[in-house]
Amino acid sequence: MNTNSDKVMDLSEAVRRYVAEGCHISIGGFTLNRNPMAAVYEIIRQRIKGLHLYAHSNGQGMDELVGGGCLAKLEIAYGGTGRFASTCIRFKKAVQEGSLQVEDYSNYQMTLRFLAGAMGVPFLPTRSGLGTDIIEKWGFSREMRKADPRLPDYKLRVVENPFGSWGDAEKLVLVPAIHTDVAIVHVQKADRQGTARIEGLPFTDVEQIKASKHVILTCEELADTDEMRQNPDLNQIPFFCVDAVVHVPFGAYPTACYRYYDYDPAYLSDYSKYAQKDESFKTYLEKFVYGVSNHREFSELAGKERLQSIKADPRTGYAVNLDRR
Amino acid sequence: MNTNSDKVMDLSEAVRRYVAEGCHISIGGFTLNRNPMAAVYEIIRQRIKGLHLYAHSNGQGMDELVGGGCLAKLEIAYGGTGRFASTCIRFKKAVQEGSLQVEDYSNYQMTLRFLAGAMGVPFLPTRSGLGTDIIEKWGFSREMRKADPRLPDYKLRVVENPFGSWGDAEKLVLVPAIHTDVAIVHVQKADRQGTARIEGLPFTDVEQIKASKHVILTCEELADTDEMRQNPDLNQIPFFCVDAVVHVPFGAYPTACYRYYDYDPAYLSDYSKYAQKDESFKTYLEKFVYGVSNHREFSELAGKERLQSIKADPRTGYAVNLDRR
Amino acid sequence: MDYSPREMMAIAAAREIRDGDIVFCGTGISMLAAMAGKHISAPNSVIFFETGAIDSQLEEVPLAVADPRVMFRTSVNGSLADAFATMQNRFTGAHVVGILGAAQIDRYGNLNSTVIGDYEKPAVRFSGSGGAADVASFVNRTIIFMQHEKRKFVQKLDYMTSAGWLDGPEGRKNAGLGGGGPWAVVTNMAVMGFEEETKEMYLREYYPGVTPRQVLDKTGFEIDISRARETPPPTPRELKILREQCDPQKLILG
Amino acid sequence: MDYSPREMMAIAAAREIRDGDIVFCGTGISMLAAMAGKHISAPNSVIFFETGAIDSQLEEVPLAVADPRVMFRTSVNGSLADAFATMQNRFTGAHVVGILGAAQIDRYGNLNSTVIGDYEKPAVRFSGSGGAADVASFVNRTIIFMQHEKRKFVQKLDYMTSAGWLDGPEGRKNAGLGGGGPWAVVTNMAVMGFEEETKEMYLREYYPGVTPRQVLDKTGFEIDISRARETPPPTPRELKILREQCDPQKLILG
Repeated sequence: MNTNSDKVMDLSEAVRRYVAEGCHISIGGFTLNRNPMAAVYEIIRQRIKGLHLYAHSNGQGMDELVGGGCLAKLEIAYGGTGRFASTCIRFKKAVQEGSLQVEDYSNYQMTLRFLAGAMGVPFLPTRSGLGTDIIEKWGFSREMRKADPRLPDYKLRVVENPFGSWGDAEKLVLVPAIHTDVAIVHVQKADRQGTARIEGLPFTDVEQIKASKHVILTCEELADTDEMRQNPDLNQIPFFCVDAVVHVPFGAYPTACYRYYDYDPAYLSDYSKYAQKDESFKTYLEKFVYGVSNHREFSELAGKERLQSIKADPRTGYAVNLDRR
Repeated sequence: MNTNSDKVMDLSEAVRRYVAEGCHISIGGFTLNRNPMAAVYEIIRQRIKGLHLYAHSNGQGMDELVGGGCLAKLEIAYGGTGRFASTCIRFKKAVQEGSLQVEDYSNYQMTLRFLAGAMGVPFLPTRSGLGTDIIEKWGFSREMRKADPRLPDYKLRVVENPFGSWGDAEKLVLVPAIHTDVAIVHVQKADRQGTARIEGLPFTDVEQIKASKHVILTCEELADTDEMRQNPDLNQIPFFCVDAVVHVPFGAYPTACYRYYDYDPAYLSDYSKYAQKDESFKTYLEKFVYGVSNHREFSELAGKERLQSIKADPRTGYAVNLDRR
Repeated sequence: MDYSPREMMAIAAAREIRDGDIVFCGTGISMLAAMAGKHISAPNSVIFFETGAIDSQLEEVPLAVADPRVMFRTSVNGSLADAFATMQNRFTGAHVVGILGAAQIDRYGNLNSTVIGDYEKPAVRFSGSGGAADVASFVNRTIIFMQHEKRKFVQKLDYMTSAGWLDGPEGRKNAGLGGGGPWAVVTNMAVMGFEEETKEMYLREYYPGVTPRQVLDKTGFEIDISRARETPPPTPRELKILREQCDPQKLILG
Repeated sequence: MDYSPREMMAIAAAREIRDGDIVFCGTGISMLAAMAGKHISAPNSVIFFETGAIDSQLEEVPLAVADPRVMFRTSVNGSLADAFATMQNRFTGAHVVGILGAAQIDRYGNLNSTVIGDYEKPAVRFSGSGGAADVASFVNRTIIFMQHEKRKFVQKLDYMTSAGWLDGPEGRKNAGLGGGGPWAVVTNMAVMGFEEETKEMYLREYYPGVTPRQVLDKTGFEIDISRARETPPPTPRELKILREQCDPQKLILG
């Protein structure tokens, strides 16, 4: 929260300023779309550890943070990247090895948890999950929750409907609000002050932003305030929610950015192979993350031809007839 | 809820089909902006009585429904029309005379009640109103609530936070969901199937639509589906929520419709004068509502010159330098 | 330089707005105060409406919070749900200052904008809360506009629409509300503050030409006038901005 | 006409979609089934994704529910909050049919997509619920895709991610869930339904070339096969639409 008029800075500074060891964070996007990959790689490059990540279905970004050793705790609904990894591979490995503490929710529960944080209420109700192990089994124990003031005492609570059977519901699940230290979201357009526009589906990014103390936006285009305000109906993010605006073309690559570029099927397939073994994943990190100093260098590794092949068609917003096998 | 592909009908048919005596309804807009006035006048003209209206701050439309004798019950946060009537006049009179049963909430409480209906949960929590008479004093008694299955048993409930002090809140107010029989909203653009676009502020119209069993949309322009789908980011209303699409240019007149026309200060001032006395209000209804057979005839009463004077300037979306004294 | 009491009120309230505040505006004079505050001394303050308009670029004064003029060149055109969440939200809400008006106020800054008389059979019905009860519940500071009359500054409200400090220093905490509350009451005669310890209203400033005694006479309960000082009159710059940039059509200033 | 088991599965599921249904789609074959359903026999069905895309005009098959292909020419590009509310909503939710997949299923159609083994120390970790637990809680009918293997059709789930009929006819009501639940299980061998009275899975159809006995052998619990009939094979029209309009690149059909 900040009403300054110029928040533009470079990515390494933004990450250094707002992401510290042990921070509670969230990243925008969904599976293979509009993940703030430039920021994810910068976090790995800065070797920030012990993060607590909140996610609904942020596949690629989440898995790279797990693989990069940045996460200690993860609250999540879905760890997958569509057809490229029905379960994210480094995530799967880390959970099976016990090197990552996980708490499971559903997508709507996570969405409501961010929304509760955005709305400034301690919880929101839903009927989702009644009767299931999402309610019965807790990844973070009661003791662990009691000991950590940054965690709610309960994973969730089932209550009777205080309005009787009003709304045809006898019972409700209450899910606790999330308040993060920093939310990192990649958008198509932002101005220097932080007014921002997501094109296509916003997923839960707006709620994530509003549930966070600090916000880093990376953007494909740094737009004029005048241009952004010609049609405010297209903007979702009020500037005062934003702390840092970073101009990073291809900032979501190798995930997609609607109307700019598609996901890179070749990169995501290669990633799935590298991720299979610890040794090969080390090679991957050395080459694609530690081996470059910023996202421009990273995207140059892919080469112009590949970046050209995923360029969005202006009519559809994605790369028509892209080879996705 | 209806997935048909052509829902266009005329206004008198839409009102006859979906608004019956005793229905629970809501209307879109806010004070002097984008009230579905054509539909309001049609309801008065069809002499539909005993309606139960839910409103946050729908000034002009609400007051005309009260004046037209259509309402038995009203749940509301604010009955005013800005500078033209700091308290709506027919509303004020009806409450003081005891001819209208009123339940008071705040704007956010009413917003959350519509949102709860839209979300399919029986209630939503807020901290708004703690310690005030909005909580203590009930317009609809417990007995009345018990006797009517369409009303929740409680106006609202104050509960302890089941997550302790999580979210810095010890207590919460729970407000009950609204489910209406029909919501009537005026939009700038809709296609024949019901996909619709509100330009400028949407107020709580989207939530009102989703909290309702049936939905009547009136629109300034009946747009091509193709055009509406060129940029779905600008649409807020999924077609399957909509039952009737009615093409009514000037459908919000004398209230404003952003980018189309401003409110008519002369009409609203005159209305405030007519509304002062029962006798003069009868004259008003005879002339402006019963005396015309549809909204086109009604807007013709104002004359071309007046309608021209409120035409929105393309740069600002309102009538620049309009005489508003 | 001549000025009206309404101009003095708008400027007195504008002076309470700090740079970086997010200003929740109602209709009428509160809108003018917010515009004046931004133009005079708080350029980074943000004008924001419960209807969902954020950082409206007001080229003409709106006559209601839903006036299409509030939708022009905003940062975001949100919904009511968005607007109120901005205030209830712990990060943004702390920066919001709300400007409210009412029919009655008591010594703790609690407000009535609903009824005079019995709630069930009211002698006079007003508009009701609108967003006032919400703002009063959520935000860190509220500035309240009142006409200074004995029947409006009352011992006991006929109906409490919006929470001030409730019954004193522990009132809000006991009710479950956040830390903020009424900050200033700006009238046609004076500006009142609230005692740090007791949360009771006291006279902070009286306008030029008004005496503390006159304020006391128009107030329906005892207030401490011992620390009152005279309000500096509007400066020529303040008046010029108010008249020329905020309300050139004199729609609110009359 | 030759066809693969995957094609049969997609078409068997497509046949369960009714005109006017709002179809909640996951990734992969469920997306194909929804596309095929719409093109074959349910033109007024609506394809809709948990990511918020409503009535996507799919010119290419998406490889994930967040694939930019789902955003093309929709009615509305909403948020996750909007999408799930559409399912929980009493008016719209009643028209939603959800298509789900899982790692394990039990006789009541309860699903596991979280872990094999102990939750605290899992032998195998899967993706987790995603929107599956939500859909299963809210909507009126779910269609479940499974590979027909004994280790997947189990007596007892290792973890119950998504509620089916829970422990029988009163299960959902006792838990506080709505009336709907699992409607059909579509596998590479057969289509199972759920008994009206007991809510236990039974064999409704077996594909051409498969015997009820073979289905039983691949199912880890007893199921009634007495009412089973053979599934009509895909018609040339069904196959043509599936192959040419839904997945010409064979991204899902392989």
